[in-house]
Amino acid sequence: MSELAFLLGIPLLGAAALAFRGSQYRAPEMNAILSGLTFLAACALTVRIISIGPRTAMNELFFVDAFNVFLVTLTAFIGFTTALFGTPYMRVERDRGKVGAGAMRLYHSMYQLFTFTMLLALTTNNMGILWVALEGATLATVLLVSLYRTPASLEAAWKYFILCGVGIAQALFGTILLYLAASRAGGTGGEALLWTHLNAAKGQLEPSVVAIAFVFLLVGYGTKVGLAPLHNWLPDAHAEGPTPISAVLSGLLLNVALYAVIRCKVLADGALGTHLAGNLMMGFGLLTVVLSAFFLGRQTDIKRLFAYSSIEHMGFITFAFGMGGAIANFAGLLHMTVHSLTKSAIFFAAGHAAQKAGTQNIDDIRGLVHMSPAVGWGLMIGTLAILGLPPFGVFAAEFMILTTAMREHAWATPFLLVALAVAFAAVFGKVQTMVFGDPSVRPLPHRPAALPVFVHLVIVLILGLYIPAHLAAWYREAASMIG
Amino acid sequence: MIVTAQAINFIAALLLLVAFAMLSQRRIRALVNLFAVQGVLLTASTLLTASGTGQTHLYYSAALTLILKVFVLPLILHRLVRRLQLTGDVEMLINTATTMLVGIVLVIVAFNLALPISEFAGTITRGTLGIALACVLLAFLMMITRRKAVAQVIGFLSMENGLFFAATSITYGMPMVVELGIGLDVLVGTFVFGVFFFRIRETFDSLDIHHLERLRER
Amino acid sequence: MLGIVSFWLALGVLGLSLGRERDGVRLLYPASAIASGLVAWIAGHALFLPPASLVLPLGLPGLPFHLRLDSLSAFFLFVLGLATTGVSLFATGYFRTGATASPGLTFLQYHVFIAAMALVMLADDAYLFMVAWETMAVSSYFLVTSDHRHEAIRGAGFLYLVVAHVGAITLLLCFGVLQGFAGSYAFDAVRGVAIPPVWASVAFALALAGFGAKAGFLPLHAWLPEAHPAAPSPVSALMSGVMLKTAIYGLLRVSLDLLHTPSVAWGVSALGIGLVTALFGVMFAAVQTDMKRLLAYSSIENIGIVLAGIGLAIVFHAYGMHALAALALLAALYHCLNHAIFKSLLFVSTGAVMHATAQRSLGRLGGLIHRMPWVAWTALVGTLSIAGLPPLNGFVSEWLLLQAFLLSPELPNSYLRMLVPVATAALVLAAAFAGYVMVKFFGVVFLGQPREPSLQDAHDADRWQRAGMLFLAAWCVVLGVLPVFALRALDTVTAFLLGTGLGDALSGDWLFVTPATAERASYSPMLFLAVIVGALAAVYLFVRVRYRMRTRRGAAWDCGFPAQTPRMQDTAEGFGQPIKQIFEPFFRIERSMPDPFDTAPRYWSRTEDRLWYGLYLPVGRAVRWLSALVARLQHGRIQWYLIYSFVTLLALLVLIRV
Amino acid sequence: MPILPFASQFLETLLAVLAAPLLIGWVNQCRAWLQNRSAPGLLQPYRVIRKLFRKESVLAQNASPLFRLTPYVVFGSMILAVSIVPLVATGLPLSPVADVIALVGLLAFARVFMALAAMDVGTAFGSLGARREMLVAALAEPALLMVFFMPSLIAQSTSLTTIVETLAHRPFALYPSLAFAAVAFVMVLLAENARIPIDNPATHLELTMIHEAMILEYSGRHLALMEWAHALKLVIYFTIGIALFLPWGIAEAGNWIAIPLAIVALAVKLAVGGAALAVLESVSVKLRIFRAPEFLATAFLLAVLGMLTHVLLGAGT
Repeated sequence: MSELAFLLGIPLLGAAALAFRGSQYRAPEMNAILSGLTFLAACALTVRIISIGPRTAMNELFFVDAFNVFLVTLTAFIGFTTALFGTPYMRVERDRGKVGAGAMRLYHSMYQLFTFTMLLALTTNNMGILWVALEGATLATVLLVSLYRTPASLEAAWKYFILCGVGIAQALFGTILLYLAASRAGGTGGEALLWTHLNAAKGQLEPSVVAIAFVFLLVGYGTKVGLAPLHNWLPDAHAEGPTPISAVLSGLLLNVALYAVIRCKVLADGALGTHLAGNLMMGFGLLTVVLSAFFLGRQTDIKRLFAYSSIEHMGFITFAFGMGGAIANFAGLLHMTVHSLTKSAIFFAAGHAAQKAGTQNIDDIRGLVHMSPAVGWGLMIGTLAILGLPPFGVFAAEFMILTTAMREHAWATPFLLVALAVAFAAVFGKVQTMVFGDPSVRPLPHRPAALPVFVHLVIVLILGLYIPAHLAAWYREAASMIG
Repeated sequence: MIVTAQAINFIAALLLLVAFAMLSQRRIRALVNLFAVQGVLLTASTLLTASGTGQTHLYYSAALTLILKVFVLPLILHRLVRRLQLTGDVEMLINTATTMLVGIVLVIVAFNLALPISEFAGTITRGTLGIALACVLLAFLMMITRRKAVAQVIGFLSMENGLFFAATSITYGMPMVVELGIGLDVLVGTFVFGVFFFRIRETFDSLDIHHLERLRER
Repeated sequence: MLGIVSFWLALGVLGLSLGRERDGVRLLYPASAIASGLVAWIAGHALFLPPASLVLPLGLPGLPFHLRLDSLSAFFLFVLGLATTGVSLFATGYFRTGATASPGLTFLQYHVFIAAMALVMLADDAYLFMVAWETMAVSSYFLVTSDHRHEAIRGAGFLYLVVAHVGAITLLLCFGVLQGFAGSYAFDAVRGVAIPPVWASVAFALALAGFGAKAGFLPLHAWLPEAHPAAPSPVSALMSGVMLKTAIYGLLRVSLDLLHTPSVAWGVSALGIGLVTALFGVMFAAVQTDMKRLLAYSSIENIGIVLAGIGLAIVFHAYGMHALAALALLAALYHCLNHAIFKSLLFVSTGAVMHATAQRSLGRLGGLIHRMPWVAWTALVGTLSIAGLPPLNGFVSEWLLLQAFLLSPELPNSYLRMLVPVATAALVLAAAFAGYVMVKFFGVVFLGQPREPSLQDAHDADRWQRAGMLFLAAWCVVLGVLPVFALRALDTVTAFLLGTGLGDALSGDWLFVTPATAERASYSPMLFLAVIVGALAAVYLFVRVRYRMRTRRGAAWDCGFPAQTPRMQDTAEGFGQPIKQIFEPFFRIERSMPDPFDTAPRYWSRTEDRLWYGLYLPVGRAVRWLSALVARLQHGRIQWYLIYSFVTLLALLVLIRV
Repeated sequence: MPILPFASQFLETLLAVLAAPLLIGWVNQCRAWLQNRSAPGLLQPYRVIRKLFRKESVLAQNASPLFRLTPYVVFGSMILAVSIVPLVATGLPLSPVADVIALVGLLAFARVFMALAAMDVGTAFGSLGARREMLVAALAEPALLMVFFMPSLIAQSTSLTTIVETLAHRPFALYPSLAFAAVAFVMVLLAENARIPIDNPATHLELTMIHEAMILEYSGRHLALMEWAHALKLVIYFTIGIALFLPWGIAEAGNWIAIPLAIVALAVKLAVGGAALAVLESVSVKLRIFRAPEFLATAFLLAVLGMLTHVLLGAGT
């Protein structure tokens, strides 16, 4: 499948190219164009997969089905829009002397590399490579988090690195155990770690081993998903890095890590035949949602605030997949989509807001609507959307998740609802003061990129009111795969 | 066959010993050396397993280990230590005795965790899984107890070693492509660490990570 | 119907596209007023038609949007249409000079708001209902904060949206309970199943709380007196006049349509809450010094009365006394309609006053009847109606409700029978105090001498504003004088909800309202008005003919007291002071008294709501305390973070071993 | 359409309107006797009213049309009220127009207009009077309604005709609840008609007056109408009381022979009632304005108690 080659090749080569030319004035556009091409490749791949169904490629090294192809498209799309947003954003940063030429090179090439690792993690068929790719994603972003070289950013990057490194190491142990189970179940050598084979043979895998393996994998990848109490790196990393990176971290990395967890869950369910994996995920999800909701109230940094909100939503989605079943999985996938879109849109708006105010401190950002209505309304509407107010897609997803929970795990719903209410009060109170009131912000040298923000929000709005039939079918297929 | 198994078990025991040594070791240079020793032991055990079982790809991974974990990484670390003049002790958060006690507890936990798995595994080296797991946990503990960035990194790397050892011991190593990938990641990771040391150093003029406790909820 | 909703939305977008230049946008309001009139017209007809439903290919997969137009929703749509017609007409004149935000944006929000309210009433499945419900909340929030440079207004908007959201979450839970038995979110499915009493009661309690948060039942009322005054007056009018009714609509929909197995306990609780709310509202209205806050509190009172009526209806219904249930429900519904109209009228008149004087505080108004007669006389009509005086519409609904109460001794349960006198007493007390409040409102704003020199050059409302106010005032009179026709229409709703309406009791002479029989009670506002007017005219003519009407203008007598100044008039505080004194324990009063030797004595007193300090602030504190607790987890030490992960791992491993 | 009922309705109303000042005169007469001074004579109120009608009326500078309209509105609604109450005969054409609740509403209607007119001129005393009047009313009105509800519970109806016929033309029965009602009613009557102990009709003592403070700005014909309406109000309250508590002698609907008798009965009752009022006023003292709420609250509670007893003792059947 040539699309796959393009999909993975473009960002890889782009990374190499930008590593040399990345400091030129036109580099941001180049970056955006590359991402755009990647997105086109992703679309082509999607079309192909929808037409011909799940496929493996390059002697089973890659495997694409409805589940990951939809994440591939989403990833490529957000990668593209984020690059668009990054164009004016990084220019401003550069004009303000916050980053130098080297940093720009690093930023652009790492951006492409990060995209590459994401796509690799999504498309690979080998659980080992999946691990490698996720570790690679950490490595690609860790230097970007500390791009500004401020003490805070260094600290954030360090924590990000160590915690995710340790987590991922546990995941590796899990992978090894998985390999053990698989090889005992008759898989020979290299093929034993191939998802397709594992999935085929999941019935014969030794339950006790798989159980332990799943624990390691869950804790490992869960660290990257940001499940409490393994989430501690996340707010720091999101808050201190440049905003485009925060956007892709929140919008993509978490999704991909969750994708890994879900793949593992499928195997675990198959092997154990119990609901253990699901229960663990539900437990993590619930704890995450409740804790993060209470964290939200104390934030003073705009990006940190939304980082916590990402944690909360990841908890929600994890809970949904933990419950399992057609509707819950459907809702989980939908929630992944809308959360990525909305949250990245919010980060775009928040990034420009912070640039305008010259600070990320919430108390110093005031009256955005007066200075630039686009950013102000973008932030406001995005916030309302992410807080789960209709008619946005997030509400649709949360509606389905909550109602499924009411039907199947009624005990959990009060916690979720209280958390939702607390989160709403916390986030909205802060955003309102930033958007409204007397302006304290100054105009930017470059026009803010309002387009990506509103494109995302419009998509989310549409998804809240109407889910196109083929998209729904697509989700359903993926949901049925997750089981 | 039996001989190799015994030899491997012996090496495994040595590994555990080294792990404890690292846990208690206060001097950075010595820590790096111990890490190198760990690498040597790993290589040896991998070679033994390879010869004992005829798993040819294990030779490659043994070579990989030798290059990466015995020469490259220790060299990088040594150069870093020299460049950053990281002499002197690494003070710990908890005193050595306590750390040791906790370590022993961890070993016990690791063993009875590994028991069912190693029963299930069919390899000749399965008995060593417990030790591998113990190494991982001990490295984890080391990362927790140390306050110098370098020490944490070494802990991280030795955790990698433990994992590697586990892989060889229960499944005769991972598929080659995965091994390569892991190796690459570890290598890059170390470089990145290096970069970090310099940045941290130039920002805080010390590698003591208690400088890195600013970002918190108030 | 749907067409008009979409027309509104389209209109809103058009308005936004017209954007800044005001006049372009302004001329769109009459168009939307016409649309509202159409809504009222269609809904008025739909009252008598069988339910019509429609499924749109939108919404969630497996749960498309269901719409349904039955007589209940038709009635509330009628209310919506009627009120919005007048208010939109008024808005044409108001937003020309009033709006602070971009008029296009306001226009859009205004119409999204209206359309959302219409959709709430049309929705026939939980998802669409929630979508419309929250859209309504959000759009009204934006309208409330359209003048968001004031800290206070932002705070009000925030409080409003938070309470609304909490209410919405409660509603979600309620619908969750319902569908737990029906298996589907479509209301039709819920209607179909019989829900076990316990869960039905749970659902009802949740609905009461959820809708109460929107309607302002105690103790969920705190946002109302903050948010309503903050909004531009036409919006306050819609919020008070219509939005609160959507909550009533929802309550009726859930309790009598979906749950169709009401129990006495529901009715009693609703009755109790309603009466307490009514008394609370009127008491606080009496001590307000801001005219819009005063009206907001009076809205709380009226909603309380409506709820009491619904409660009584449920009690009767549960005992199978259908005629009485119908009577009580009829009274409640009619009061909804009336309140929608006269409260809109009063709010828009305050809007006109604020336009002319830029004053909201009662302490700075007065004597406006000379400067703005149109506003004053139309407002007088509204004042008399809301004070529940015959022959206007407010009286009719209260009369019906009292009739229902007087018939309640036929209740089988003796405890309830003993409850009834007390309830009646509370109701009449609330009604009487409403009179007090309204005299204060009208007297202080429009009568007496202007308290500020600036009021001398206040200008009267313009054409459009007059048109809107006249429209509403006219409806006050029509609904007051010819109630029988309205009641016959409403009877279809009661028939729909309870199975039996009043039927033949209303089919008698159109002159007389006879809820049961002519012997029992009858009231003929038409003749009532006729006789008063006739007597009035007769006396006037007699005096005119018999004695030459010699009249002289002179200084006010006032017991020969010299040197009259406007500051000697009773202030709003003064007018409310007796109430403060009588009901002191209910208020939280802060006073600062000047000491006797003070050369420039100053006196101020602030009256606040005990519930705010007793309920809302503690909740906030509890949340803050919890989050402080949680925040300890994130203390910045990487070692600790590692320990978390370590412990989690071990714990899980142990967990799966056992 | 039978002319007789309408004729009798008209005559009855006219009679009441014309006789109203007489009652005031009679009460003052009695008071004078009790204070053993010589009274100005029964017809004094008529003379006053005639004098006032003759005089020109002085309007304050900023009196609005509302101010001039009010006397007519008040007088008109009093006429309606008096024609609703069955004085001598029940079942008259206008009686179904309004039941007791509407009657209370009607009185409230008049009162609100008076209060507004009092505030209109914008003098210190005017608004003071309006405030006090509304306060008194806000407490007295519920009490009055509750008083009405007891007979209407007994009669299962709120229409005065039905009540009177039930109470009067039925084998005599003692209703304990009516005792409460009667007491409460008397208290309300005192309050509503600006009588001691709530108000003192005889003085213009600034700080205590309520009703007088409201009509302070009126003069000439307007004042005349106000005074007359006030007298009518007293008549109305008396006749209501009579209809509720001593309805015997009121002619049944269509029983024209009984009417002359009924008129005599009414005259007697009014005379006795007026005397009783005078006695009451003479023996009791004026309350401070902030005692008034307590006084009325007592009346209100009595009425509620009455209703409770009615319910408890099983609807005195």
